[in-house]
Amino acid sequence: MSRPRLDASTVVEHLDRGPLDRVELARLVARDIPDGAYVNLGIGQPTLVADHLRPGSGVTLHTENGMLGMGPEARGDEVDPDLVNAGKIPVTEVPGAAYFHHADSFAMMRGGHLDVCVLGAYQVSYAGDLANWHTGRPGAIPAVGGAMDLAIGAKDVVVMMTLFGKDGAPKLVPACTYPLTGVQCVSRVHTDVATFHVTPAGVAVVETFGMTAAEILSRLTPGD
Amino acid sequence: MSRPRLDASTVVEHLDRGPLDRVELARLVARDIPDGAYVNLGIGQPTLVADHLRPGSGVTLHTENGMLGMGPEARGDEVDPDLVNAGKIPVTEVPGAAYFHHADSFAMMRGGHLDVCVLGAYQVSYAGDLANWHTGRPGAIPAVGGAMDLAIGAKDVVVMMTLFGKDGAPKLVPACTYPLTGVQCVSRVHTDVATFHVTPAGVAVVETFGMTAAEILSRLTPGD
Amino acid sequence: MRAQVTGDPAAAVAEVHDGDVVMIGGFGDAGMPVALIDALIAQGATDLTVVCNNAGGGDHGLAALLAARRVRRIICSYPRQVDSWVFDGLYRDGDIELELIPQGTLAERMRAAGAGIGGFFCPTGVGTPLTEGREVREIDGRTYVLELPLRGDVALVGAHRADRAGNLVYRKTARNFGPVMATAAERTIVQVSEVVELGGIDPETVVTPGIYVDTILDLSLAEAVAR
Amino acid sequence: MRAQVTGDPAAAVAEVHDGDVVMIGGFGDAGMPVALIDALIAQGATDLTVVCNNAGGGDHGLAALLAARRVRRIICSYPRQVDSWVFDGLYRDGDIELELIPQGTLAERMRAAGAGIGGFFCPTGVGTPLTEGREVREIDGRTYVLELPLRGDVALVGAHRADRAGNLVYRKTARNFGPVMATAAERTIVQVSEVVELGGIDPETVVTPGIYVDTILDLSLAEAVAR
Repeated sequence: MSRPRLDASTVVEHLDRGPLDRVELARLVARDIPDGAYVNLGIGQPTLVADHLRPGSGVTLHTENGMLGMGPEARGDEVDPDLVNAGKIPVTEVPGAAYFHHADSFAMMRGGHLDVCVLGAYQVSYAGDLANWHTGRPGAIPAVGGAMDLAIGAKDVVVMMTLFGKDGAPKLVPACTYPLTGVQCVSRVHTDVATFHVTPAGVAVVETFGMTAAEILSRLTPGD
Repeated sequence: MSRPRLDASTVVEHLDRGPLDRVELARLVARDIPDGAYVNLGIGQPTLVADHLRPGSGVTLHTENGMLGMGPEARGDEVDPDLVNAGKIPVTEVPGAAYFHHADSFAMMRGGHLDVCVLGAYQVSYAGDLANWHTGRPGAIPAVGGAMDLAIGAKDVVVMMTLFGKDGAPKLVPACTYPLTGVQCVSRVHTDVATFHVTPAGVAVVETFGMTAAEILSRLTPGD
Repeated sequence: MRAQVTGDPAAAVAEVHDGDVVMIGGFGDAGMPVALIDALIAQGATDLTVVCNNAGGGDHGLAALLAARRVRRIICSYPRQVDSWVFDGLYRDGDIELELIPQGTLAERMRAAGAGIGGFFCPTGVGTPLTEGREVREIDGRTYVLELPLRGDVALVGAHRADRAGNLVYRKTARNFGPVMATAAERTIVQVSEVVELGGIDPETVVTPGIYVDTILDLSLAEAVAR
Repeated sequence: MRAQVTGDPAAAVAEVHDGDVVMIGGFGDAGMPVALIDALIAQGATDLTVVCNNAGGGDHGLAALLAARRVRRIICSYPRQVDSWVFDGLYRDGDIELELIPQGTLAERMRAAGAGIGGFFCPTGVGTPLTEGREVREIDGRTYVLELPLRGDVALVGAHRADRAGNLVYRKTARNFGPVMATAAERTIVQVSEVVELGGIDPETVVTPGIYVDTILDLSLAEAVAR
């Protein structure tokens, strides 16, 4: 598999600032979602993206437990135990919503009808392989949910993560060491310090935050 | 394949009368449909069976174009072009009806959820093979509709036909010469002169009308 | 992307191309999108493959499309009707190809296309001429034939009502193939008697979610335009 | 055969047997048929295989069934939750078997069982540990894995309302697995908040047609009995 590729002709470096915080990252991901798109936001950090969709963007949120037109998290009297998102958190419905059962919901996902899904990740490989469901650690109880269906189903699979783990290890890797969720499925990786596009030729850095593309590349491939 | 078998211990011969007419045949088929059954009645003669279901029997009629709880043919103001049966004839709905789309309707059929379907036939073999969709004649335009789905789907596939064609040829045959609709799928054959059960051992005559079982058998197997 | 609403039948079908696979809803006349078919005839796309349960009746709708000689091949379960004289004539003259598929397999192959299923083992038609020469497999003591997804470039669907999110409800047995075709085609064009505001369709009762709908021809607008 | 209505939870689950495959609806607590599960615990059937998206949370419903040690094996997509301590403990102690299936494949395998499909080629999980060693096939340039139907002896489903024909409607995302499990099980037992007369549910809005329903526990009757 090819190394991460630096396409200097298109990279935009934001060096007058530090890395993106979680909110800024969510805002950036939201910015790249086209108006009118049908979008699934994964459990956890991707959920934050919903707060940054432009009102009037016409983006429709899908939740895999059977709904299009999901609204914000439910508060107070809005809480209805029959209306939850994929993380089992009470949510609301927007006008124009639709409910459907699980086989229909996953037919929609598997059939390639969602425009975008945003997922967290443990690792993404240069080829766009995704690992986000299982650490593989002994004693860890595995749980996959809808992660594999989203990974192979959405037209655009967007990953949101920090580029480096707490131990400094890159999460964008030549080959995933964690158990895979999907093969060659990721199209875009948004991280705190850089945005990458996954192309058939490899991974291209397209935007950086607080670091130069050269610095990022050298930290990603320290052995070179 | 075994010859039609005559089980003399169970056959009931009605010799004080002639063959069943179409209405009597429909009544007989209706008599054998259990209370509460979900039933699909094929296009043509089988449709007559509906008129003879006992009120209060709780039988629910299915039509493969997407409905359970089909009522009688629509008359006058009842006619609604959006509410037709499998023969495209305007029908009515009964209280407790349900509509569904074609994939769901045929999932119901293929999945073995219908208790009974009643079909016409060109031929039925001793093994229960059914031929009812195509004469195979040169120039004939073939059309299969839902016949093959019903043949393999319903728990009980009941055939309704005259036992002999206009030319006197038996329609219950050692092997179908017409193109097959389904293999070993028929469980019961109701004809104007006899009722047959199809068992793994062959075909058993269980009731006759206006002819003895022996006469029927000799007409079915003239060469013996 | 969000469905577009138009009152102009010509605009609704503008993007149908020569050689397209066009799925057309309806069971007989129930659910047949006649306004869209008429617009397609006027639009002129030809060399089409049509997927429809029937092959048209009388001289209207699908029969008119066939009569205009725009259809090279038809994939259906039941072409023969008392009033299918247009199809019958073309077929007998060798002017149209016919692929006959059992009705449930037709529906399920389209469902598979919409649901991202690569193929499925189906018990229907095993041992009959309609599955001759195809791959079979015994699973759990029963014999099945492998069926592949059936995809469309365009679906023309007749529904009852839409909301502005593209959610659809149908009427009675006019529902039939519309919902499954909407999932199986690259682009789904629907005709409805009216388009209501968001919130005008109970989310519990939506049959086709808006995600499957690209263009909606609002017949109430079309009539206003025509007047 | 027509659905039977009862107000007696014990009667509703009387025919669940040791060793049965029991499908249990719900996504977390939404749609979980707690009254039926409680009745099943009281009934005593054991050595069960449970099919459910989750493995129970807190100490109620499915978690209580697990705690009562009635479940030998669970087939699910997402056992791990913040409050799945009952399952976690059993699993770590080796007291329950776990078969993990991607959520959509779980749903589709049940749909296949209900729809008479012998198997299907699915793109989900290809190249991952969850499909290791399984039959794969390339179709039209994409790789798929063969998935087989998943059948149940019994399904326990939580719906919202039934009519006397057994037609069901659900509420919001509590719909989830109920409709597909109802098709996949030999016997489907449903709990609803009320049973209405024939005609009380609009035929256009039925989600699960009565043909899939065998027994209905009417919770409004059950409460009356309890009082």
